Amino acid sequence: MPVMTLIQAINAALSGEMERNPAVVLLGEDIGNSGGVFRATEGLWERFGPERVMDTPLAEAGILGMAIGMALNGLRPVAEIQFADFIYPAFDQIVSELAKFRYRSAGQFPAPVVIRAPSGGGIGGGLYHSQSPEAYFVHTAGLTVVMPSTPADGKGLLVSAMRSPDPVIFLEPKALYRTAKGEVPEGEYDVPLGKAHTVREGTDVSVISYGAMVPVAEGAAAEAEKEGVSVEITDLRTLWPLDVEAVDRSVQKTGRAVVLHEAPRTCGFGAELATLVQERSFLHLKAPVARVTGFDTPFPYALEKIYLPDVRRTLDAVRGAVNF
Amino acid sequence: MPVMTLIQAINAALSGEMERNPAVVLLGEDIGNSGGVFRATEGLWERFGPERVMDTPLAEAGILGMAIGMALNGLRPVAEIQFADFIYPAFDQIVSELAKFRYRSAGQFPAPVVIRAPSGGGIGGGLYHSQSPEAYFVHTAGLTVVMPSTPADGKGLLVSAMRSPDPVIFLEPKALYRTAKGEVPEGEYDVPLGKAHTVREGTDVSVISYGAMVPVAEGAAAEAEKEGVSVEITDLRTLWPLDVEAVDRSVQKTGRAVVLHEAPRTCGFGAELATLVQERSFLHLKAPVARVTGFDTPFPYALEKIYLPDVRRTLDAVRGAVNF
Amino acid sequence: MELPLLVALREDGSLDPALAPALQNEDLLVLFRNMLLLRALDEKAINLQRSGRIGFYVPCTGQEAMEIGSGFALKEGDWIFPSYRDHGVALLRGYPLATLVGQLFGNASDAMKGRQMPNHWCDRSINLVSVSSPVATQLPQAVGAAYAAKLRGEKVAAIVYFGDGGSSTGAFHVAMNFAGVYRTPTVFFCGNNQYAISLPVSRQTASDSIARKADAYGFEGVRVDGNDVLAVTKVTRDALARAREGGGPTLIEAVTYRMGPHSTSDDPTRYRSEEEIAEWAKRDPVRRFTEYLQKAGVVDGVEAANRAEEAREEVLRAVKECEGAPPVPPESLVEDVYAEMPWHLIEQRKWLPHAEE
Amino acid sequence: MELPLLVALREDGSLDPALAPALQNEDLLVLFRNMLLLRALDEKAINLQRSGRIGFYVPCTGQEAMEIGSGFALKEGDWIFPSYRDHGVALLRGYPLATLVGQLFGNASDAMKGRQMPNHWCDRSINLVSVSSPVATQLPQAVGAAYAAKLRGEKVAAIVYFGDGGSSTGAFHVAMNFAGVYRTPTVFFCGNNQYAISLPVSRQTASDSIARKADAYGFEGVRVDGNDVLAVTKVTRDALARAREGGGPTLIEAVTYRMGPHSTSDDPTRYRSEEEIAEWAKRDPVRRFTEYLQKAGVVDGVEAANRAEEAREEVLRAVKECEGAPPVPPESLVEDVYAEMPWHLIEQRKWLPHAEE
Ligand SMILES: Cc1ncc(C[n+]2csc(CCOP(=O)(O)OP(=O)(O)O)c2C)c(N)n1
Ligand SMILES: Cc1ncc(C[n+]2csc(CCOP(=O)(O)OP(=O)(O)O)c2C)c(N)n1
Ligand SMILES: [Mg+2]
Ligand SMILES: [Mg+2]
Repeated sequence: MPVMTLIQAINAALSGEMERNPAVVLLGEDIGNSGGVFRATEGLWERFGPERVMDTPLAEAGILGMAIGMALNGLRPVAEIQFADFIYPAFDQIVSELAKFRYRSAGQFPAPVVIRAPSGGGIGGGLYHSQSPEAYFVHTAGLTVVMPSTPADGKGLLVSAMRSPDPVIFLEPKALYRTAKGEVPEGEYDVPLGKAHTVREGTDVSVISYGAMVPVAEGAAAEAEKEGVSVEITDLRTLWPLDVEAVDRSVQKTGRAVVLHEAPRTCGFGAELATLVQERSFLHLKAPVARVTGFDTPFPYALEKIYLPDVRRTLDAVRGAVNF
Repeated sequence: MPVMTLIQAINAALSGEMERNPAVVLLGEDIGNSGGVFRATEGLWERFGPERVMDTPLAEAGILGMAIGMALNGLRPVAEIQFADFIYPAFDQIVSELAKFRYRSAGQFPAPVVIRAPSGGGIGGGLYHSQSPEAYFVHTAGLTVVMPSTPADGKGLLVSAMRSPDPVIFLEPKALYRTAKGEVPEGEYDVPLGKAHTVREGTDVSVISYGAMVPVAEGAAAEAEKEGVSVEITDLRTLWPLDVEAVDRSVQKTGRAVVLHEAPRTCGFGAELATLVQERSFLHLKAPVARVTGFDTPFPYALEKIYLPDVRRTLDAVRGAVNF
Repeated sequence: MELPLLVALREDGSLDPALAPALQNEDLLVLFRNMLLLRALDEKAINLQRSGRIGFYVPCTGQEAMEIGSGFALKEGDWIFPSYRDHGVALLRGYPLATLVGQLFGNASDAMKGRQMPNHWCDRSINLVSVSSPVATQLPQAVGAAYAAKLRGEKVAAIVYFGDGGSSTGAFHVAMNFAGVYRTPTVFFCGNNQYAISLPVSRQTASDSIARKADAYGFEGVRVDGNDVLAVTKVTRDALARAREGGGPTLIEAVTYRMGPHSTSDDPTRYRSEEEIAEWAKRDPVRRFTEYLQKAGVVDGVEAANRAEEAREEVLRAVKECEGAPPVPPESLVEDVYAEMPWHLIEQRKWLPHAEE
Repeated sequence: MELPLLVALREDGSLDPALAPALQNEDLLVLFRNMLLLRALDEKAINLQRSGRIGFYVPCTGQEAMEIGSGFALKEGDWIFPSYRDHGVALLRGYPLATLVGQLFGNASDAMKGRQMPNHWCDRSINLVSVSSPVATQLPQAVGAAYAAKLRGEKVAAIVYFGDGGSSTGAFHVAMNFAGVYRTPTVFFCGNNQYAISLPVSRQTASDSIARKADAYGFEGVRVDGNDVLAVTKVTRDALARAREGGGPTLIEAVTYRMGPHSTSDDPTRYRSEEEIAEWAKRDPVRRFTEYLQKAGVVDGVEAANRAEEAREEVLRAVKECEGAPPVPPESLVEDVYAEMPWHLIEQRKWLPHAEE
């Protein structure tokens, strides 16, 4: 199996599916002859032409509105939002339209659009090139929200997203684009939506995470091991609809849970995870579910490293759970 | 003290503050000579003129963008969004701009805008005249989110919002506009932001709620009482920043908590409340924190009554907590 | 320079041959029948709402000509993105009256399972896309649907309806701009009925017309008398034909008047005068077309009256058919959120009242 | 009919008297000084980024004339809503160079506490509003600020800067429309530098100019040579004066060229040709103005070179002043979210690294 970076795996998923399915079209800002600001679409414009790899004017509401119309009329559009931070001009199209089309038409008009958006911090992007907006979308009924943490999952989950009958918000941890490297199966390869992955087995504390925080969890688990604490890590992969069984299983085994994400804490996805855990596994819990998250502030430029959850803070939470 | 409906109290707050503070201007769709679709601004156009009570073109992004610019330049704009469901075209202005202005300018440019939006179901409004979007705003650092449940609070909290140095999302439970009636202090009257109200004292279960669900909580408490269960009800009034002490105090007294809101469940504000409770009061809890919420679906037209939490479902949750 | 207003049916009852579409008598009668049906439906539905039998209604009285004329110009395969006020085009395209009425009741006779408020129709089989309440969201979608057709080499167009108020939204701008850039076969059909709820169009925009706005996007805008079913038919046909042949988008502004309230929740006396209403009543599109048909000898007075009566009866029959239907089953609340029901909705099904038994 | 391009500084070096603003030599030298400073700052900042001393930078090389000319037209009290590429107007309005450079370093010398990426300046004392990265969000805000001034009867205007790409956003449309309806004293200043990152303006819109778009909103649009500091000064002065006097908004399209990359993260060779770059290099606004000043006898060649050198030294001094400043203190992470720190941020302060000790 070839070794790829996450961004290469994304590119491979797109090109493979475009090859197989003529209904797949890509649209977004600078995705054409420039190949995308992160180069996710490198080479695709040359290969599939400007009608299927569309450089759009600067208007996310136009991109999403157009993508919805394409999906209604039989295409499988994959819209790139240059940074997840710039998804808000399209929020109305996503929340009012995309998420509700199937429901309001009683199933007559599904709108299977995939929205790819580089998400999260770690590249010195400050307020507007670092945000993690997943909670907005998890809260919106009708959407599937996905975030890979490895190149293989990047390819496999994106292929599944492009085949899903439902709209998918596909958040890509931009911090891992070039730092995550790994083997990626060649050819047609998919990873099912809605299935979490146990990254590491353990018996004392369950860390539940996704995206760029999975490596942080792994760092903390390695440290904890030195202190004799065995950490189990679940990489959710699909945030919603959640693989709730995987969460139940892990927490009911360890009796302790730490949820870890970089998005702001309050009303973040961690709140949902913590609530589900205490609702479903109350009698198993030996300690409150702990959250390790970004701060409830805009995302800062100079203090980025302090803003982002790190091994120190994760380890603190793990210790806190064990010593409660 | 005169008895007013909630909508009259809102009107009184607006007119009183416009009288006292010439910097207050209102803007929104149909708020001028027609007095607003719910008549919140009835009579104000005649009294304060079209320059301070501005009928706007149909563009929520324009309303909010303009309001922000006004606030930067010394006015105290109060923007009406005709239905909270139509706030999404302005989401970028709210989330990217309004919430972050103070932070990104290191305090140089605060933007104290008040956004009034009729929220929630109960009027047969279907998908797009019934939504409860508070979780999106609670998740957005920098915003204050308020929701009154009584006429007196409607007046007092709105006056405080118009004096707050920070932007306030002021959600009005439209189901209560004309059904909530009560005494409202005359003249200058404010209710501080960030302070919850204990609607009813009790010893067995704490119900934490806000807006149009407060009367539902009261109905359930009355039923529970017949079964010998004593329910304490906290009306949050300000959702965020939360009066966390009030929540702690109540839950640590009763040892059981039910959070009740009509917004969709997943990643709703109830998730944050439940998480905070288990984080802060774990050892007091005799049962998992229960959530009674709207469904994770778009808001339906015909089945509205089933969608909305009611006494039956609230009582079930109360019983569940007691019998856990 | 103001854009001219295109009129086929002149005030004196004569036709401008340059602007009259080539229509047979039988076509004229189709237009007539549908306009009458639309008028009858509005009357009945408002009564149903006033008497509490349906919850809400949005009439299009006064706008029948633009609805029926533009609908008539469409061909099978074309895509329709209506707003809440465009049941006319649905009717014309053959959407069954009973299905339309069933949606008003939101009961088991509603093909959309009672999910939306009245006036939010759709029908996959005729490419009539699901209406949503947020104003103008459908505009960029119509660009995408048109693009998809073009990409596959189909000779079909997409028409999208919206109001004068809708032209102020960001969605209008991005849709017009994308359509111009990609030259999609999209016809933007603005029913300028002079008001967005209470706001007159003069305070909606400082532009002297909506049609002029097309300039900003590199394609043509035309202003047509929206109360003239023949001119509307012609102008829309031309625009659709151009679109299907690769000539790109057009913006049509149909200048008309909402004779009734914005919706059954609205009280228009708060914001407009009796005189203004009376002035526009003279241009009532249904009367105007009836008079033309009589003058042209297509129908006589008795026949016209009979046909109006038939329309009312047809509406009554549809109401009878739908009103007694049972309520929507509670289970449907959690269906169609996703293609397959996920675990959390299966769990939430337990909250339904029947689930207790 | 294409809108004419207004030029004061003709190709042969002569002036069109109708389009040249009334300026004294000392004014010309202010323009010159600031253009040189801007050019020098861009050069230095790009080097700082390439050598890893700052994290990012957005140059405006090639656009100095539109920056400095429009900035010069402003008066005290006017409001400025810049984009990330408009440090020129900040400089011209007297924003201290060292404060500007401090922001690039994001350390304790940054008046904005290192909160934002480089190029996101602001200064309350000169009504220079905080830049944000999302394109065009500032446009409706400039309408609101202008409205506030008008409501209080102040004779000030608001100018708002954006690019050709920005004209495609919904924010552009709603801002232009509101400004037209309320006739606010707003000047919309579009720096059409031919590209939005990689997208050429010909694929940004099918309109033949950006200026034309003003028509759709009932006010005037003008196209000016954005590489001609004198024409820009004149056109902007006129628009601002009209605005202050109650004449309403204007859209100015300054036709220019971004000679460098979009930002230090961009590689423009991927999307544009050497020939094109060479073509525009001939119209380099700094060289063009330098040549004019020499021809007009305002400076001679030696003096011009000296002034350019002084500008570079001034930049170096500012860099020296700022680079060594200590990092932003961790506590500042949780400040300024609200006017007063709420309980949850007080709690989150405990997560800061120093808090452990
Ligand atoms: C985004 C949005 N904002 C506000 C509303 C509330 N609203 C419903 S219809 C309407 C006026 C629409 O006017 P226009 O576009 O002219 O269409 P008309 O109703 O006249 O056909 C308004 C403000 C809405 N539905 N959507
Ligand atoms: C809403 C939004 N979408 C996308 C981006 C990413 N982006 C940053 S600058 C830019 C191009 C802007 O082009 P233009 O408006 O012409 O201004 P210029 O950079 O040429 O001065 C893009 C797409 C953004 N900042 N904001
Ligand atoms: Mg209208
Ligand atoms: Mg540009």
